[in-house]
Amino acid sequence: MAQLTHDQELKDKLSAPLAYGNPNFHDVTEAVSIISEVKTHRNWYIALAITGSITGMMGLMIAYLIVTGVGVWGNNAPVGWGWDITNFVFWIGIGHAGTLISAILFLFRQKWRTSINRFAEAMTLFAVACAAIYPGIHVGRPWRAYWLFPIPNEFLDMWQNFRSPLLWDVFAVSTYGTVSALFWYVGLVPDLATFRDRAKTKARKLSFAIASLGWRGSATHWKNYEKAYMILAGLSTPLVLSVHTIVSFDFATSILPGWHTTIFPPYFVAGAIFSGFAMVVTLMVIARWIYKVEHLVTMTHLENMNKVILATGCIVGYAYATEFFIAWYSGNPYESYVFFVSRATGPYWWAYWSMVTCNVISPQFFWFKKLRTNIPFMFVISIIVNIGMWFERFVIIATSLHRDFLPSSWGYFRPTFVDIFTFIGTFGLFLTLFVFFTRFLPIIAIGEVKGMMAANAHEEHYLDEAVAASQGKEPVGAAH
Amino acid sequence: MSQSHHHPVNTDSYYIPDAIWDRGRNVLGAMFLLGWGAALAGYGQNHDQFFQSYLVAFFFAFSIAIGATLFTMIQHLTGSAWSVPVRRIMENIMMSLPVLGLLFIPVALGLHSLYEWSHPEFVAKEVMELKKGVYTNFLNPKMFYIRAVAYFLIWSFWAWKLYSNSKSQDTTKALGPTFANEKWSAPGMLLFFLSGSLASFDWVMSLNPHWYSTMFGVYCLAGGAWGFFALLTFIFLRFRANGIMVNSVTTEHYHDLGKWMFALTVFWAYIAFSQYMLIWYANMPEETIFFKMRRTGSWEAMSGVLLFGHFIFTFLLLLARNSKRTLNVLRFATLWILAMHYTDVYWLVMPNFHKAGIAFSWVDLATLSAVMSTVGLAFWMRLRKAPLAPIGDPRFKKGLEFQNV
Amino acid sequence: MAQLFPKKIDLMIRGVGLAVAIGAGVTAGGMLLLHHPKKIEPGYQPTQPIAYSHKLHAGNLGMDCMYCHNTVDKSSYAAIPSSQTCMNCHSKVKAQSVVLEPLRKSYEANEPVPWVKIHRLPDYAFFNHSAHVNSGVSCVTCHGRVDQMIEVKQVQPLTMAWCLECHRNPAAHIRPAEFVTKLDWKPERDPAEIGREIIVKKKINPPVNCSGCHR
Amino acid sequence: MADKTTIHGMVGDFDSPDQLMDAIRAARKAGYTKLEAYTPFPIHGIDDAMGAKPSILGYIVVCCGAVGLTIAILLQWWTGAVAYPLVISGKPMFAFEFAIPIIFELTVLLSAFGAVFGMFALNGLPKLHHPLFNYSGAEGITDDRFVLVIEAGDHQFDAAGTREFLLAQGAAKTELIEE
Repeated sequence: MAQLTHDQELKDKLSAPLAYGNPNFHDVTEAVSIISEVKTHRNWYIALAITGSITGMMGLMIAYLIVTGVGVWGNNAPVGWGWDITNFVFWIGIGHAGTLISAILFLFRQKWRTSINRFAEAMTLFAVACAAIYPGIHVGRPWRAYWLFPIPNEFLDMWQNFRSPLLWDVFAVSTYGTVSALFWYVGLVPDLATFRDRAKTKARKLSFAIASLGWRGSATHWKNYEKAYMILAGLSTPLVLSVHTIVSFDFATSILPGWHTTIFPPYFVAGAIFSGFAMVVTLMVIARWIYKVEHLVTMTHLENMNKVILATGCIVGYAYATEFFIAWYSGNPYESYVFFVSRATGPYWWAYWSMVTCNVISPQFFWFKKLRTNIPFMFVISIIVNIGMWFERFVIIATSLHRDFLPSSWGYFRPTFVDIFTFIGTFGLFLTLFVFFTRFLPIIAIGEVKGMMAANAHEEHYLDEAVAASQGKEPVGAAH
Repeated sequence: MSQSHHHPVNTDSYYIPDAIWDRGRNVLGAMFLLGWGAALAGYGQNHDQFFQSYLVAFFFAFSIAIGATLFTMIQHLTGSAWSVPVRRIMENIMMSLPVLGLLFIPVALGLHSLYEWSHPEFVAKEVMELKKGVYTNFLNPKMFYIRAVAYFLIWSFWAWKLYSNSKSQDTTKALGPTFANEKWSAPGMLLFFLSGSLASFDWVMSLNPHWYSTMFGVYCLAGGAWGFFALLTFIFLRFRANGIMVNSVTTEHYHDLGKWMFALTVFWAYIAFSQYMLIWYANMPEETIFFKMRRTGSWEAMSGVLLFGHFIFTFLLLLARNSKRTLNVLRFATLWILAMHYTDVYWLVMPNFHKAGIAFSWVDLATLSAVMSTVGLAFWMRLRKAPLAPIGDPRFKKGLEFQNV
Repeated sequence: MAQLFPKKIDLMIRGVGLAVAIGAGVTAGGMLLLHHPKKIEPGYQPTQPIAYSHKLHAGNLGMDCMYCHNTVDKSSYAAIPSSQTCMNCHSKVKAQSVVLEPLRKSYEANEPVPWVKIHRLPDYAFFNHSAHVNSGVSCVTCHGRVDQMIEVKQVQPLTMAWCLECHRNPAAHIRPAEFVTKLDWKPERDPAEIGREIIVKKKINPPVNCSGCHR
Repeated sequence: MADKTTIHGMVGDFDSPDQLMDAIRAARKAGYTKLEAYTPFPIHGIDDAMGAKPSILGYIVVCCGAVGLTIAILLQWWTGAVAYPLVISGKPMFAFEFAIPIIFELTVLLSAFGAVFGMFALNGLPKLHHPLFNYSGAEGITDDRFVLVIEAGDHQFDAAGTREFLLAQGAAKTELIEE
């Protein structure tokens, strides 16, 4: 018996378990579907009431902003970009983890993605929705926000400036939102069909029947579906890189010290993945506990996500270090000033060092297996990382802007209550959307988990053989 | 599960036949003698030209070796199975790093022919107050040597550790070294990324001591990884032509190697384009000088070759699934990529010396042959000392039967 | 499992989809045609506090525009005449007219007549009257035949694209400075040719970059 | 058979993917050509077993991507250099450097449209009414059942014989479903 447990441990170490309790296909359907099928719990209404009222508060703030004007924000000269752009970049960044899990890990054949990709993709969509609010209200006249899109506007008879990174952003973010939504929907269709087939009430049956478009799961369906999924993953991978790359261009194409640096594109992408994974961990820890899917979203998933957080945290640290080094190496007094004075020791030192502590130092704890498999600990770290990543955007924006080239135009940014409550309100929107998502849709990709189980069962014998060989034995039934 | 895949019986031997080994040694030995002979003649003719050509050849070999190390560590970290049959050769290329430490000596000797900042009179002319501190503390011969020694010590140690762990499994089939290599790889990635970037700042970026780009390290590593995958694939295609490991490394593996070459084609283009675009867009003279130099005279043509050859052509060549599974196409692609990677390194280094335009020299070929044959001979020696694949790796069997979906 | 929908449902869905697509296309096309900037009539014609006729003064009586708008060639702003300017004549002519009651009141109280501004540019667009007038851009180019208007209305869109049309290709709109206020000027040669000569002579180079107007 | 037109085919309902795969291979060996399999998740190798041709979706996507690329180039060139030329910080009216981001985004966007809507089109979705839904156990297909349908259009189809054949392959249940 002891030998068996030891062998199992070695096998788990070679290929960590992605589901506990050896569930069969029906168990998976049952575990995921039941979440949406049970009678709505009282707590759900309470959660909705809380998140809904926070969203409502955001609505009030935005209404106040539109009626009064952007002067209600703390933006000033020289800090013309304040919390609006900070929060925009913050939310867009959060979204990146969803695409990373659904697309990039798919291309890398990382099977552990299957239990969490649906959830992470939903997060992408909701985060993009939160982000998209900011450019809309930042333009000052939101009723003219459609001027951002390539339509010749009716009053000025002019076209957008396609040479501006801000317009690239419009294309990147709206393409990203659209493609993520399509990717998410394509993945949902087979699971919506599952919900349709299990539905007890007429209303539920009809709505899922329409939403699943009559999916039958025929071999032809799956053939085209898998091809489409592969192509979408192949498209989304460069797309997700391009989005934060283009967001970084908003800064890096300028000549402002601290913004104009060539490492910005990959550094922003890594930072986005970093914060996004942290957000997935935060939400997943709660969701797997509430919805009792710990056997499908296992410690392996959480640990792998923490490893990604550690890796991307190190990349972000690498970028900070490179920027600092080059600022010194270049001998350029303006670059040196931004990094050594404005950021590290200037009036925003507290923001800068919060950023470094949260982003570079805190993930280092994940080098230890004990800590990266400790649920309360990872929960706390994931939140700290997100605070740090918010600070990163704030530091980049505020420290570079607050010292203009003339000392007469130096300034300091202070958020107003509108800034603060709008930002809190976006969390309300984000969570409200999640509350709806977890109530009505399959939060785990049922079909994909089954596919993964079938493939894994097929590979079990490799592990047996390897463990047996390491002990100098021939495995049982080694006739393969 | 009875979804049995019907494989041909794997009769591969994982040891290199003596006849083939002898032939390889003869070819590499001849290259070695000819290359070093010619290179020394080149040195006699023109010191400066020799060192410049040598730096190109050295950096080409170095970037491939560090690319091999990074990817070996990534395979350990992700516990990937598909790459196990080809991993020993990866490790073997990685083990070029200690040899490259020796091959660095001519670069160190040629300091004054290569780096302006090594001349006190150049430093004395510096007008930027802050830059003077950089020369005192960083860009000077002493610190340059210290750093180089530190890099090679770290790299050689890490490479040896990963390699010997892997080799120890060949007979014992123990699982411990697999777990150990996973542990070594995580900090290794961080360390190699940092030191690799710093080394590319030292050896190439500082050729123009006033130019800087934070992306430069990533650029060099991306190109190196690209060249590495081409070399790895090329080696296996040569093996295949000689009947080595034909059943172990199948179309499925070549398909994946092709995907990596394709992915890195795109990644390099992404990095190169971002660096170029940001500098082009901001249009600041101290930065644009880099591209201005490379758009002067015939260098502009070479920039065009890189744009079309390094990216567009390779992208289109490897885009289709079939081209990655057609070994003749792949063979052409590997040679093409290696040529383009060499062009890239040449393009990074040479415009600093030949400002008017491209000035090819026969010494370029001689030094390339000298460096590559030295690294190659060491590779070839190690080839006989261990099996050609990590046959004791727990994921080896799974890797053999790997199939693309 | 029973069928949830009748057999014809799939045909219906496709039909509805097609109809929606065609409808959307037609709507978009229609909006683009009807809403095109060139189709928008400017025509802003507010009621002024005094029923002043430009046709009578500038047209029939032949008064020069610059008699009242006397700063247009000196300042970036075009002056609206003060009540004093009007009273130069109207203290004698039609001195008792009921229509002119607000004018006399304003004159006595030393307060301006609240004329309603018609040609308004946004704050972020900088426009210099004197630069245009001195280059030889006639009043008529932007304001139309004011000498034929009883009540003035806006006749040009004054959009950015409209400004730029002329800034990019000014020759046809440039005339000798002495004819700037002659709204019915008829050149004996091709006006563009005359314009080109003046452009060369005066070195006129209208800005087409952003900061030309958005300073 | 007179009622052949109103019959869609014979369902064989299997417990596991392996049984289904074996049944498909056997059916093809037995000469059946008009087969369709229905499964809760994609099964590796099923296309080979059924002798299905690879999906043509890739070509559709490439065409859509090319359209996106063309639109992006034309849009930026026409608006920037023809319809509305404006000097902005000394940049050319049109240059590939700044055109790349939008070229990339539109290419990806249209390719993604091609992939998603192309997939739905190739699969004939939406299709809310289908003979399969007449099968009494159709709900199981999206759960844990693996179904093979031998269609009535097959020249070898014969209700009784085909049922025998499917049972012989280990089908847990068979059923004749109507059109």
